[in-house]
Amino acid sequence: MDNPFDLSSDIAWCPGCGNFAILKALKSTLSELNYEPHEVVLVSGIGQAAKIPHYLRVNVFNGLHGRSIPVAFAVKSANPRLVVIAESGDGCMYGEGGNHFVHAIRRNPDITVIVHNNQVYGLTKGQASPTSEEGFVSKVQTLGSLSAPFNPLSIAIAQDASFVARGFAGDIEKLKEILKQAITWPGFALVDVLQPCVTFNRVNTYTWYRERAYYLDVQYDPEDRVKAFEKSLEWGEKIPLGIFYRHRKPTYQEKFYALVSYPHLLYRERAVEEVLDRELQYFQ
Amino acid sequence: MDNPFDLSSDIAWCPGCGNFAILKALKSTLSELNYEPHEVVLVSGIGQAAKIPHYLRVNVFNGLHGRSIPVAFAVKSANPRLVVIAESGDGCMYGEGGNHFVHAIRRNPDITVIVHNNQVYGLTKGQASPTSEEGFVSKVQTLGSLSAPFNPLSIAIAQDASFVARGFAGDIEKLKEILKQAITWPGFALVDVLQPCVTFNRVNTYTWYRERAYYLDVQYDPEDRVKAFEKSLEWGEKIPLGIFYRHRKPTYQEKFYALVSYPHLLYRERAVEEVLDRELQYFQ
Amino acid sequence: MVDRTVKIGGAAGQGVQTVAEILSVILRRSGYYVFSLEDYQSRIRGGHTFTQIRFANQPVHAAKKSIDLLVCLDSLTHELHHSEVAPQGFILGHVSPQESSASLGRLIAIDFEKEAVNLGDRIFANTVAIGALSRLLGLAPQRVEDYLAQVFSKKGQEVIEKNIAAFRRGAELVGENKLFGEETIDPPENPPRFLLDGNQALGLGALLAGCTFYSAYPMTPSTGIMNSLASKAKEYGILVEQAEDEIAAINMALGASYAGARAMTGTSGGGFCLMVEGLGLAAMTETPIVIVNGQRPGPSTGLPTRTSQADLHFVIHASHDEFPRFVFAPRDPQDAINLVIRAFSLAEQYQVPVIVLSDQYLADSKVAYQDVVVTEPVKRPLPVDGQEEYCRYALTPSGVSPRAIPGGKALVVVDSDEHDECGHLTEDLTIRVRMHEKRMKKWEAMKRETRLPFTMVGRDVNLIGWGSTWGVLWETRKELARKGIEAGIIHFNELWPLPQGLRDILRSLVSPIVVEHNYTGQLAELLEQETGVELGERITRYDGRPFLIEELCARVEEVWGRG
Amino acid sequence: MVDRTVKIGGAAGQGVQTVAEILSVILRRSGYYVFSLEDYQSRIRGGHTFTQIRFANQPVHAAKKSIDLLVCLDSLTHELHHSEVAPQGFILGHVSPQESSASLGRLIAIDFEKEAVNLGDRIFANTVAIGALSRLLGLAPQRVEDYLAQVFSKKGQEVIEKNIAAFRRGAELVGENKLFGEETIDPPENPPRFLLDGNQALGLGALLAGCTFYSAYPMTPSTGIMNSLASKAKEYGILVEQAEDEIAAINMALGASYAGARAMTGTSGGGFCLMVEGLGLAAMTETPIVIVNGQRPGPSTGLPTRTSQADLHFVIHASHDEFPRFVFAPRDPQDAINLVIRAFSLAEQYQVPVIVLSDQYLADSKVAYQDVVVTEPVKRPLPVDGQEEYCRYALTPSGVSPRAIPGGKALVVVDSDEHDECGHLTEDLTIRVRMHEKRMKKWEAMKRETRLPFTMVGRDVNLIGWGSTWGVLWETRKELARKGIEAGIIHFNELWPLPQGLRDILRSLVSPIVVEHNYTGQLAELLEQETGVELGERITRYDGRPFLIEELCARVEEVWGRG
Ligand SMILES: Cc1ncc(C[n+]2csc(CCOP(=O)(O)OP(=O)(O)O)c2C)c(N)n1
Ligand SMILES: Cc1ncc(C[n+]2csc(CCOP(=O)(O)OP(=O)(O)O)c2C)c(N)n1
Ligand code: SF4
Ligand code: SF4
Ligand SMILES: [Mg+2]
Ligand SMILES: [Mg+2]
Repeated sequence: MDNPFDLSSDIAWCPGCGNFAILKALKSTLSELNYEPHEVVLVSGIGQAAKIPHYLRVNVFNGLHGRSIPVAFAVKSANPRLVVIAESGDGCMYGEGGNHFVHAIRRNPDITVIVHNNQVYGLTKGQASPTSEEGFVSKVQTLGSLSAPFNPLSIAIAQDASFVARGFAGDIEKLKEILKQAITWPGFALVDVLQPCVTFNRVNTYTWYRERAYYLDVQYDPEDRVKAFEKSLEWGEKIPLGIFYRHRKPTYQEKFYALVSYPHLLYRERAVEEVLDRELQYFQ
Repeated sequence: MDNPFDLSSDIAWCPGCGNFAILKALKSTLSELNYEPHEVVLVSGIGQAAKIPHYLRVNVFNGLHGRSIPVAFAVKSANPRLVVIAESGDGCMYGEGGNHFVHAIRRNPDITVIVHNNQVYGLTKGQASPTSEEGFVSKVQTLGSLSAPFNPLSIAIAQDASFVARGFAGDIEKLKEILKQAITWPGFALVDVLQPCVTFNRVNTYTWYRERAYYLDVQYDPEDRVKAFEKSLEWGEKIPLGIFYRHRKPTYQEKFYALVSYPHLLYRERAVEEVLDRELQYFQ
Repeated sequence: MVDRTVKIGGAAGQGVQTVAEILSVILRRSGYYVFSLEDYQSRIRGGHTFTQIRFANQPVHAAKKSIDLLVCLDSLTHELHHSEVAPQGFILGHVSPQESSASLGRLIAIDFEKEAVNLGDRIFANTVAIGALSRLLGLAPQRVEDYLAQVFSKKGQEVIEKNIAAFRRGAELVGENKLFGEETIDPPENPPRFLLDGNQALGLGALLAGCTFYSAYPMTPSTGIMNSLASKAKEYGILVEQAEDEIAAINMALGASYAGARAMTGTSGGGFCLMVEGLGLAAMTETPIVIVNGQRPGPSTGLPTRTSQADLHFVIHASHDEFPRFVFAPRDPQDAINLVIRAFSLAEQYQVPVIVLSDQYLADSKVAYQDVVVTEPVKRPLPVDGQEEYCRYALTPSGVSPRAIPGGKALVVVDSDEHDECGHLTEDLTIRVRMHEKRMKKWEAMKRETRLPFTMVGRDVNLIGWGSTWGVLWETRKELARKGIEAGIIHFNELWPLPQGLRDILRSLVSPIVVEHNYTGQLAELLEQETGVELGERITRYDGRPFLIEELCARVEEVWGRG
Repeated sequence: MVDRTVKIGGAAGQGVQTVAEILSVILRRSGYYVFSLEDYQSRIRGGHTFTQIRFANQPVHAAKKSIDLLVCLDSLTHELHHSEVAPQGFILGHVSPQESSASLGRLIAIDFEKEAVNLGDRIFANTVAIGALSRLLGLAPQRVEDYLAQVFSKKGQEVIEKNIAAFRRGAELVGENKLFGEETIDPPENPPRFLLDGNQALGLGALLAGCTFYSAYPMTPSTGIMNSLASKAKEYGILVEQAEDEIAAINMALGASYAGARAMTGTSGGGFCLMVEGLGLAAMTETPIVIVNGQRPGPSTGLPTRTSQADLHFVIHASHDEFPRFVFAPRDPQDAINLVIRAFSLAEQYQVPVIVLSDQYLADSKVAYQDVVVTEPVKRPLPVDGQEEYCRYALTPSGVSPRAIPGGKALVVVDSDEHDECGHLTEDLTIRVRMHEKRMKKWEAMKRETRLPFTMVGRDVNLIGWGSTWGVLWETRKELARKGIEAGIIHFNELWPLPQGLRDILRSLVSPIVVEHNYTGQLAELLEQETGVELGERITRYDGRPFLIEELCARVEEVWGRG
């Protein structure tokens, strides 16, 4: 069966890059969820990862570096029937876009945020990203990075994000499963995907991840916030993958649309004269 | 004894505002720590709280809304002998400045961040701030705020901030104790101060806080990150005060200055010709 | 003819604005035209604030310097403003001991607070003041009492009654004093029916234009627009989102617009700075958006609660590289309604950003109108329901491509990178050239779109201005006429692209003087640059306060006398 | 006279830049002057990228269109560029099957990779190419081998030996072919000693100026400045901090400057947008800062790796309200060193922001110099060690106040709000006026500070330009001279405030043509606006590539022919 999300394009990624696996997983996920391309909006920023929307058949808003989340929030709010995904790199989402990441969680919009976390700035040629390990050396971090890494899962859990997961580009099948749950989850869903960058990250390679990664087992209870937090701190010898935390609560869109009697924010015929007459009474 | 930090000024705060207590506590703290005014730099943003540097005798950088932390980081880095405090409101630090808050923690600069957390935007007349409770009603949040509050302590702990505390403007003595520890702490120290806004916040009043606030007791172990996280989630019936978390680790400035052989970034006589000669060899 | 000015002053938090608002409405309901001006500091309590209300039995559009009645809610007000009171005027309220002998006007010392306390609570002080000034102004007591009952209706009968008592007590204290002596109070034939300020008008314009999404971060003087739309959120299904910062605000608005909502954002200079990258995104993705920038004095934080017109050059050139945009600046609240509607229409017609320059003076000044007229049609080119092979940036002779929104059959692909006709990222430099020319091409039609300035050529001198100064130019013109000087007015509310045909207008002007709230004379520079006509004289003000009629008049006379 | 161009093309990641860099150094060491140009896409692997190296036995300052030697690391290079090869030229490397017959130049098909694999590893492919082209260019093998040994010295003897073998194999494959036939290779008397690009020069200038703090967020084409300073961090004790975003970057730089460091930041258009609020903060607090904006085509993300000169108007007017600033645009790497030093001096002397406009063309182009001359003195007004009653904004006739830094006796109080002389927030509007005038007053002296353009008036035609186009104007002038057309050059590297006395220069020019990498002709507009002199013709390019000599020459001839 043809995947309706397939698009033939000149893909600008390096051969062997983890991004290919994420693209593949995403396309399969969307198609297996029986969405149609025109129902889906993919919002991205700038970076290597952020080019992904150009490689599949969907609606695309490829905006500014760091700013995909506010756009995604608004698209979903304006037209809640759309399936909205914000997808970009770790620099884009957690660096330049850090403030939006943190505050969007507070709103709990019904969007999925997929982060290609290669622990490096790929497109700008290898500087440390927020998730790079302390000591990471690059042409800018000549003394080694002096900063501790940003832990996206801990921060998301600290903000009580509705759905928090980690995937690995080295395992497409499991990634698909996680993506399926994330995209169908009603509320803010974060999927941080460990994505080897074969060109600039010589530390966190496929092998490095493979040696450490394991999946949370069935006993693990993703509803316990403190446990989830504790789990999210595990990084180094062992790196857990899977769904860390889940907390179903009303989404922003559910709350807003319960309060107003319109189903969306799209064009409405409004008789100007009538509205004017009604409104002018407040200025009398 | 006269406090050398005293300054007579026309204070623009509302009578009864919690800001006065914070000002008082800060001045006493600095004087009791035997600092001299010229050793201290107070960096602030914009808002009611952010006016504080104009009310005491210190060096002042009253910068942009939301941007006090990057300035404080750089001041401390340029001249590590200065005592550097970034101080502002909850909107300034956690809203507009949220990205700097999150990323500064990763650097662990030796600065103290004091937040006047009145859970509201005071200066702009009463809109919800990031820390306002969900449902908070204002002229902008006419439907009640649809967002969950930002939990600064949880986020700081999630990032492994070096020192994380909460004070209350209703208890100057205890606040002073916390401030003393924070300011002398080597590394990033956050003091979130519950500060009643008598004009715009009719929910979180002195009484409201007093009925709920209690101090962490001596048994409490501020070195346990997961416990600290769990504690930081406590909010509602009971609100803990005190030092939630402490983790001594090398500061940014310690790390940087250990790597270079200069004690600061201030003016150095450099013979241009000599440097030029040395450097031009790389372009041969 | 009645034409009087009341100034009410006090500390922030004392209720200056409440008293002023009640008075303005009562004056309007009594048949007077009103123009009110707010002056306040960037603090919540204390300091000094005042509102100045001019009322007359014909339309008024600006404030006067000379005051007929100064209402002092504190003695600082007396101290600061007593010298502005006209010889036949009154000073009412808390008297400053140092100044009382020197005061020009007749003094009626009343301790509003003491009176209120006598009536049971300090809270009634403002109503005592209203009582006193209503009597002095000869306003019908019944009308005021009815209005007070309406204002306090939600607080219950007891509160209403106590306020009425306070009101009566205030009136009583004034005794037989009257501001109007021989003067006939002659309400106009067509009395004003509406009273609204710039921010309310900007909000109303957006509402009428069908705006359903407003994202912003609070910032004086534009927060009022957000308040205005938020007060309608439930009724009209408008999403008003307070963003975490201005960057999020503009990106949200663009996302909403992309998805098919009519979206707007509003801010002031510092916040606009943060939106500059988003402005370029709007241009590159050709996503319609309306951005209100409420000007205040800078640089940087500057004077947050004062007025300014110093962002013109900035907004015209904001963001890197080049792209077409519209810049409008409403002349008053009535104009603001229409210009915002027009902003939405043109933003969608040309798929470009439209910047509306407001300022604190426009935002906070209330003007009374006999009628509020919406002349601007709400035009909304319906998005096309593209086919599968839809291309968002299809090349067309006008540079404007048919626009679809996501959700229909067409896939809508937009990109901040240079892109091909279908919106996909490209590094093909031939396509780049075509796309850049496509965007720039819109300029030609846009240039024909902007309207010529309000033009009334004067024989002796010609005042050129833009935005919120229209009213004071208009009033100054009348004032000058009284002195035998025939002044013209050339006033711009559409500034960019500069309308065609200006050179002929400007060349013909005798003694042109450009009047602006900035230091360098930005409109003057712009006009000289674009038309090559030297405009010579400038009158500028940059202390954060608006021009007042007498003052502007005197400065025009001075400049003209020199010339 | 030798004057040849080599173009090396391939996919990103194939090593085009490595080959080019090695070749450039060897050419320089062989006594040639070099000018190289980089053209790459916004991707890391694949696509197409090339470097073009012109070398000659006299200084060269721009690139030619016509190529003498095309080195194809892949066959796409052949396909795309074969038509640019001069009739006597060579095409070396991977041949495109479709194009090979149509190629103009002489073909030497070599499969570098296959040869490398034969030698043990694909990795030697680039060295094979270097061997081949060195032989074709007649470069002394020993010199090349020595340099290769130096380049690979850290990788051990084996790697060196294998590379030398690869090099020899490449040379062997070329056989007796030679690019230089009759031509005498005549190295100049004063051979070039240094080779550096714009970003390296900007970094070196900052280092020489005593910069100790550089905060930035990576952004093409300015990341190289950060790399340059970071490579010196340890040795010179420079703090190079990668900020979380550009807003943090500029605020950090301002904090460091306030505390007494010489601080700089660098970015490109979109990042500069985010710094605009900080720019105003610099102005209001009067904190010195140098900001490099490396231009690339927009709007928005645009073409991240291409060149542009379209941010001039933007940076001149960026940020709300009005304040003085300097805007410079270096003409080449040598000039960049001096202008950055000057930027630091003037930023501190006037306590204003200085913006340096670079672009991708300047940033990435390498130029060889016989000598690198630092003509600009490093001026650093030492901060005053204020007394206790020190006031940061003391009013002075020049508008510049004595500056202290914190840590000494003086308390240094700075504020983004309007403030009094001591830096404390004020709402006193009289003080506001004085402070605003104080800041604006600096403008008068600043206007006398900026230097006149490089001026060489031509009899027939006069080319006006700014920034990185200096070299191509210079070369075009020579080319035109050969055709009997005497062209002049008026070239600006100091743009704002526009230097005094321009009107006379511009008025005197025969056939002025303004040459710019943008759409509307921003310098032309600026000059016309400020001087009132009509400059008529414009030659613009906005596809993201720089002007090449022949091309510009032809366009000048065309315009001139018309006129
Ligand atoms: C405002 C702004 N600043 C900087 C850049 C330059 N830039 C483009 S991509 C990128 C980093 C990309 O890193 P990441 O988001 O991790 O994506 P990756 O390339 O690693 O997939 C940067 C800094 C930009 N486009 N816009
Ligand atoms: C870029 C920018 N956006 C908005 C503002 C307007 N503004 C000033 S203070 C403030 C909020 C203040 O809230 P908070 O930081 O909590 O301080 P508080 O007044 O409550 O002490 C805002 C939004 C500004 N000055 N700059
Ligand atoms: S640079 Fe890294 S992240 Fe980017 S495409 Fe190449 S391997 Fe992937
Ligand atoms: S508005 Fe609130 S926070 Fe501000 S001074 Fe008044 S009481 Fe304090
Ligand atoms: Mg990355
Ligand atoms: Mg607050």
